Amino acid sequence: MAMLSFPHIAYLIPLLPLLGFLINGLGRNHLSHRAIAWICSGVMALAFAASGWVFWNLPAGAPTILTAFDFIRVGVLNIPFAFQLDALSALFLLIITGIGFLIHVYSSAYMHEESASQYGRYFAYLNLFVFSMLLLVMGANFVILFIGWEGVGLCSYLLIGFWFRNPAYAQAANKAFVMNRVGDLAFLIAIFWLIARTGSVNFIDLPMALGTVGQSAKLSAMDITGITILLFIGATGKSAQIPLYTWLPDAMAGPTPVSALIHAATMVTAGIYMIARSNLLYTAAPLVLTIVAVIGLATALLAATIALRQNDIKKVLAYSTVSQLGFMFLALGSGAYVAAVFHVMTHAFFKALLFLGSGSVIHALGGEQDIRKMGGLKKSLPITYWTFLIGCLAIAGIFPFSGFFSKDAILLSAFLKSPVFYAIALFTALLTAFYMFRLFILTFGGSFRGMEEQRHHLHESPLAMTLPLMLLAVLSVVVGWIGIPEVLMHGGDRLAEFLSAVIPVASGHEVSHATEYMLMGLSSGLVLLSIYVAWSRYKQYRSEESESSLTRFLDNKWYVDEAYQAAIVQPLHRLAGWIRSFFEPRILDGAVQGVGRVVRYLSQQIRFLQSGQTGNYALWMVIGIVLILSIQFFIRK
Amino acid sequence: MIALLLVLLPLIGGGLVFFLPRPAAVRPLSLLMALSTLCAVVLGLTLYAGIDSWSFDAEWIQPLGARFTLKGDVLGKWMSMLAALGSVLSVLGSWNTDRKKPQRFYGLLLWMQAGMTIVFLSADAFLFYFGWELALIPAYFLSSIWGGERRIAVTIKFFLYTFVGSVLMLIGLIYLHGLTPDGSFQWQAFRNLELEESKQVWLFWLFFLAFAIKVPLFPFHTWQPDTYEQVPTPVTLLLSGVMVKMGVVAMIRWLLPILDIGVFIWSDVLICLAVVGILYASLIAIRQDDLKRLIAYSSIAHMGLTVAALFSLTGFSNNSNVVLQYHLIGFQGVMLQLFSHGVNIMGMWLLADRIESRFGTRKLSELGGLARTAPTLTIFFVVIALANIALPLTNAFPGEFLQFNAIFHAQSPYRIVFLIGSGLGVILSAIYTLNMIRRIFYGETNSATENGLRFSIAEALALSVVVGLILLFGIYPQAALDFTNEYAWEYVKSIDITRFLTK
Amino acid sequence: MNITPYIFWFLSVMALFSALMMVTSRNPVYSVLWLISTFFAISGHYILLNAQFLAAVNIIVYAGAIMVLFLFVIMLMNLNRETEPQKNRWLKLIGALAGGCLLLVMVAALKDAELRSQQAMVGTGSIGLIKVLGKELFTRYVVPFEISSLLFLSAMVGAAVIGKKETPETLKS
Amino acid sequence: MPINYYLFLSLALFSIGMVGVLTRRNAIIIFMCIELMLNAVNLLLVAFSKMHHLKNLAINPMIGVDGQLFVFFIMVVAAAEVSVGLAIIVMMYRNVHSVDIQFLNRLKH
Repeated sequence: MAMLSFPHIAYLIPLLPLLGFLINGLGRNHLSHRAIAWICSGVMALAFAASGWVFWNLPAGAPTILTAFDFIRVGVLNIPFAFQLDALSALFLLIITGIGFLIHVYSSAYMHEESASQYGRYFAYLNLFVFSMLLLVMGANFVILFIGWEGVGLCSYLLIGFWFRNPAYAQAANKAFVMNRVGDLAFLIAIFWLIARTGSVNFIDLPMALGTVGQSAKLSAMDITGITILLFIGATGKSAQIPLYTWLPDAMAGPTPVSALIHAATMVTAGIYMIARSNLLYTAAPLVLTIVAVIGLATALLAATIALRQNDIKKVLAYSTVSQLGFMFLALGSGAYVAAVFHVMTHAFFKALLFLGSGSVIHALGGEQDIRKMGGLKKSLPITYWTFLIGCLAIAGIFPFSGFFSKDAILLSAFLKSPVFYAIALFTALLTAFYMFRLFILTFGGSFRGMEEQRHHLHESPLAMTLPLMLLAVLSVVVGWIGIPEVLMHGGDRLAEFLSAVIPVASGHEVSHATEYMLMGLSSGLVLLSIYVAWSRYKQYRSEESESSLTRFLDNKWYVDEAYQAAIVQPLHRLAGWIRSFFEPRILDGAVQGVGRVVRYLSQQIRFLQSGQTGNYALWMVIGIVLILSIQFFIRK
Repeated sequence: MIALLLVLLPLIGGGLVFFLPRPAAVRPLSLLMALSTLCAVVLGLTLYAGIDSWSFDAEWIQPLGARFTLKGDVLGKWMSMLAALGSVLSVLGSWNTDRKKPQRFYGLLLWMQAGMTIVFLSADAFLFYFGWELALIPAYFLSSIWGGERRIAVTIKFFLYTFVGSVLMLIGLIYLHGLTPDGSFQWQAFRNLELEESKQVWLFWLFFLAFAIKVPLFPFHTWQPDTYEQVPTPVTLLLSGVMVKMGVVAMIRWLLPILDIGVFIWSDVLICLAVVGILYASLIAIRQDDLKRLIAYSSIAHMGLTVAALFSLTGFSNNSNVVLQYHLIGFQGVMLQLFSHGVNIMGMWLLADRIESRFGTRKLSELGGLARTAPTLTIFFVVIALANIALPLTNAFPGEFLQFNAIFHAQSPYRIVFLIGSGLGVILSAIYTLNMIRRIFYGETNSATENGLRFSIAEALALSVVVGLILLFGIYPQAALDFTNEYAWEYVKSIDITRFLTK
Repeated sequence: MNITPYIFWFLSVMALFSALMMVTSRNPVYSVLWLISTFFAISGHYILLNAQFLAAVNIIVYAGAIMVLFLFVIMLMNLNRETEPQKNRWLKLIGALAGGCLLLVMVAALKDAELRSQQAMVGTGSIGLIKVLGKELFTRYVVPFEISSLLFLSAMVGAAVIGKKETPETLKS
Repeated sequence: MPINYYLFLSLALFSIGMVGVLTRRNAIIIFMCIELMLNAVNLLLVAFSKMHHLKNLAINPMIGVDGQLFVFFIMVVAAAEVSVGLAIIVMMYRNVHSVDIQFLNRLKH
C-alpha cells in the first residue's frame, strides 16, 4: 500500500484525529462513554504510531515536501496545501501525538462524570485540536501554519469555554481568542509582507529570499526586521508573552487535561516552533533577536513573581508556564534555537505531568483548587505525589532530570548573549524552584486542611489517570538525556545534531569548559538552596496574611489586567457605546433623517399656501401670471 | 439562451406564484422555480458554458437606443449562481413560516431575484438600471407589507435612500449615453468613451454614490441596519446576501472599467472610507444587543473590506507584470469573497430568523444557554459565525487573505495605514462575534431558552448547503479561483490605466 | 364729424363704470344689475363693430338668460341682503394690487406693440352679419356646432343631477 | 378705431373681473366676475376679427369670421358652464347654507 509507506503515511497523522473528531462530533449522541474514549484514544495511538514511523524513516538532509493540493494559486502567488517533514516537524509530531495520546487516555477517566454527549463533545474538540496542531507543525508554508495556528486558537477557545454555563469561563474563552487574534493580525501582516517581497510563503524558499543561495536577496534589512517583529508579535499572542500573556492564566477555566495539553505542552509552544521554523530570518535580524530575548526574559521574571503568590494550583502552573515560555523566548533571542526547542520538549513532558498531577489532586478533592485547603495528600495519593515530585524536580532543573539539561542550555545561551541576561534568568530559575516547591509542599506536605467530607473521599485516581502520570514521569526524567551538553558527554547533544538540517549549528561563541562547569554548579547549587528555603518556609503551614505593598502588588498580578482594562478595553467599550448611541443615530442617521426633516419642514411651510381657499389659489395664480409676464416681456429682452 | 432563461424563469415563475389561487401550492411552486433557476445556472456552468448560451441580444426600446443585452461573463455567472442559491435558501428557510398572502410574498421574492439577475448579467446600461430598480421595488413591497412594527418609516427610508442613489446614477448614465457616438447604452460603447479626466472626476460620484449606498459603504449605510431589522428575514437574506453584492458588481462592471481615472483619483478617499467603515461598523456591532442589527453591521464591515480591496486594484502598472499580478490576486479575493460573504451572511440570516421565530426575541440579553438546549443550532451558528469572521478553512479566509494582499499593494502612500486599519477589523470582528456567541449560547438558560429548538428538514437542508459551501471553498478555494482566474486576469489588465500615460 | 368715437368712449366708460360697480356693490342683486349694464355696453361695442349677430346673442343669452338665472338663484337664496362676509382687508388689498399689477404689466407690455397702428373696422364689414355667420356655422363649423348641442345636453343633465335634493334615501341608493 | 383702444378696454375689464374674483367671497359674485372676464375676451376677439378683416380684405373677404364664431362658441360654453356652476352653488348653499368660498376649503385636506 503506497499510502502506508513513507512519506505518504504522513497524511494519516492529521487525518486520524480529524476522523476521530468527525465520528465523535457527529455521533456524540449515539456513542457510549467507552466507545468515545476508545475511538479518540485509538486514533491518537495510531497517529502516534504513524508519527513514529515518519520519525524513523526521516531522511537526513533536505526536507520532504508532501503537496496535497493547491490551496491558493493566483498568478505569482502559489500556496500549496503541503506538509513539510523534517527533523523539527517530526520532533513536534512525536511530542504532540505522544502527549496527546496520554492526555486522551487521562481525560477518558477525568471527564467521566460528564454526560455522554458532553463527553463526546469534549473528545471531539480535543481531537480537532490535535488535528489543528498537527497542521501547524506539518505545514510547509506560513499559510498552512497559520491555518493550524488559528485552528488551535479556536479549539482552545472551545475547550476553555467547555463548561460554558459559567459566564466567567465563557468570558475567559473570549479573552483567549481575542488576545490571540491580536497576535494573529501581526502574523498575517507579516505573511502579507513576505508575499509582497518574495511572492512565496514556503519555508523552503526562505533561504532563497535571503539571498543565501547565490542570488541577490529579495528581502532588505528593513523587511526582515519588520517581518520578524510582526511574526514575534504573533508569537507573543499564542505563546503568552508580554504584552499578550494575560489570557493564559484565565484559560485555566478549561478542564485540567486541556490545560495540560493545550496551555502547557503544545499550543502555547507554537510561537517557539514558528520562530524556530523561521530561524533563518531571525538570525538575519539581530535587533529583533535582542527584543525577543528581552521580552522573553521580562515575561519569565514577571510571571515567576506572580506565581509566588498564587493560591490556585492551576494558576501557579499557568504562571509557571508563562515563565517557562519566557525562558524559551530568551533562548530564541539568544540565538539558541535548539535550546528553545529542547526546552519546549522537556517542558512539554514535565508541565503536562504537573498539570495532570494537579488534575489528579483536584479530582481527588472533588474540584478543590485552592492549595491553602490542601496539604498532606502524600499518603492518600502516593502515585500522584511521586510523579508530581519528579515534575517539580524537573522544572526546578535538578540533575539528572530533563529540565536540568534544557534550562542549562538556555542559561548558557543567555550567558553568551549577556551576563546581565544570565543573572536575571538565573534569578528567575531560583524563583521557579521556590514557587514550585511552595506549591508542592503546600499540596502534599503537612496535614490536610480541607473539609472533613473531602478527607473521607480522598482516593488515588484510577489507572487511566495514573498510567499517563507514570509514563510522563519517566519521560520527564529521561527526555533530557538526548541533549546532554558536550562538556558532560562527548556527542551527547544528539538533539542539535538531529535538528542541524533545519537549524544550522551556530558557531562562534565558545566558552571554556571551566566556565560551563561553573555556571552549571552555580545554578544547581542555588536552586537546591532555593528549594531548601521553600521547604523550611512552608513545611509548617502558616497563612500568608502578612500584607505588604509588594505582596499586594504581586497578589494583584502587577495590576496588568486592570491596566489593560482601563487603557484599552474600557475606552474601546466607551467609544463603541458612544458611536452606537450617539454618533450613529444622531450624527450620521441624523443627517439622513435631517434631510427628510428639512424637506418636511419646508413642505409644512409651503403647505400654508395650500390653504384650501380657492381665492388664495387664484391670487397666487395671478401673481404667477404677473411674474411670468414680467419676465417674458421685460427681463428676457 | 441560458442567460435569458435565468431572467425569465424567476420573472414568469414569480408571476405564476403571484396569481396562484391556492396558498398551499405556493411554497412548492416557488421552490421549484428557484431550484430550476439554480439548475439552469449549473447547466450553464457545465454543459452549456459557451459564450453563445450566455449571451442574448434583442431590440428593446429603439428610440432610446436601449437594447436587451445579457452577457454572462464569469462575474455574471458567478453572481447569478449566488442569486439563484439565495432564492432557494430563502424559500427553504421560510418553509415552515406561515405568512399572510404567501402568493404575493413569494411572487415578489422571485421577481426580486429576476431583477438582481438582470443586474448581474446585463451589458446594457439601460437594462442594468432597469434591473437595479426592478430588484428594489419588490423589496419595497415586501418590507412595507410583511415587515416589523416600524416597517413603514424604515421602508420609506430604505427606498428613498437607495432611490436617490439610483437617480444620480441615471443622470450619469444618460450623460454617458449622450456622449456615445451612436446613442447607445451598451457597455462596450461606454467603455470606448475613454473620457478625459476633468469629466471623470465628477461623473465618478454620480455612479459611486448609487453603488456605495447599495453596498452600503460608510457613511451611507444608515438605512441598512434599520431595514434588515424590520424586513422579514427571507427578504433580508436576499437583500444582504445578494442585493448588496449588486453594489460591488456594479462597481466592478460599470465603475472601474468605464471611469477608471476617476476611480484612481478618488481611490485614497474611497479606501479610507471603506476602512473607517470597517472599524466603525465593527465597533457598533460590539455594543449591539439586537441580533439582526449586529449581523447587519458585521455585513457592513465585511463589505467594507471588499470595497477597500477592490479600490486598491486601480492604478498604473507601467506595464509591469508584477503589479498586475498583485492586482490579480486582490481581484480574485474580491470575486471569491463576493460569493463567500453571500453564502455566510445568508446562513447567518437563516439562523437569526429561526432564533427569532422560536424564542420570540432578537435581544442577545434575553437569550442565553442555548448551547445546552439547542446543540445543533449551536454547531451551525458557531460554524457560520466563525466563517463570517474568516477563520481559516472556512470560505471567507482565502477571500479575505487575498483582499488584504490587495490592500497591501494599493498604490497609495497610506496603504500600511489602510492595511492595519482593516486588520484591526479582524480583531474587532472576533470580539463581536464571540460576544454574540457567548451571549446567545453560553451561560444559563432562561425561561425563553429553556426549551431548545429543532430544525425542520427544509431548514436543516438549507443550513447544510451553507455549511457545505463554507467548507468546500474553505478547504479547496482553488475550485473557485480556477473558475474566475481567466476573467480576473483580463479584467485587471483592462482596468490598468497606464495606457492613459502613453496617450 | 364722426360720431363713432363719441359712441365708443361713451360705451367704454359705461362698461368700465358698470364693471367697477358690479365688483364693488355689496348687494348681489345690484351686482347682477350692474353686470347686465356692462353687457349692454359690450353689446353696444359689438354693434359698433358691426357684429350684429353677436350683439344680439350677447343680449339675449347673457343679459337675458344667464343673468336672469343669476338673479333667480340669488333671490332663491335670499341673498339680496348685504350679508356677504367681508374678506380680510389685507387680502382685499393684495387682490386688488395683484389685479392692478396684471393690468399694468399687460398695458406696459402691449403699449409698444406693433399692432398699435392697426385699426379695427368700425361700422362696416359684412362678417358680423347673421347671414354670413350662419352660413359659416352650418357649413364649416357644423360639427362643433352640433357638438355644442351635446355640451348643452350634458350641462342640462348635470345641472339637474347636481341640483337634485339629496335626501338620505337617494344617498343610500 | 385703433385696435389699441379695444385692447386696453378689454384689459381693463378683464382686470376688473380679476380683482373681483380675488377680493370677493360670495361665490355668485365671483362667478359673475368670471363672466365679465369672458366678455372682456369676447370683445377683444371681435375687435381683432374686425382688425384682420380690415387688413386682409383684399385677399380674403371672409377673413375674421372665425373670430366671431369663436365668440359664439365661448358664449355657448359660458351658458353651459353657468347652468352647471349655478347648480353647484345651489347645492352648496343647501349643504352649508352659505355661498362663502371660505367654507369651501376642502382642497386643503
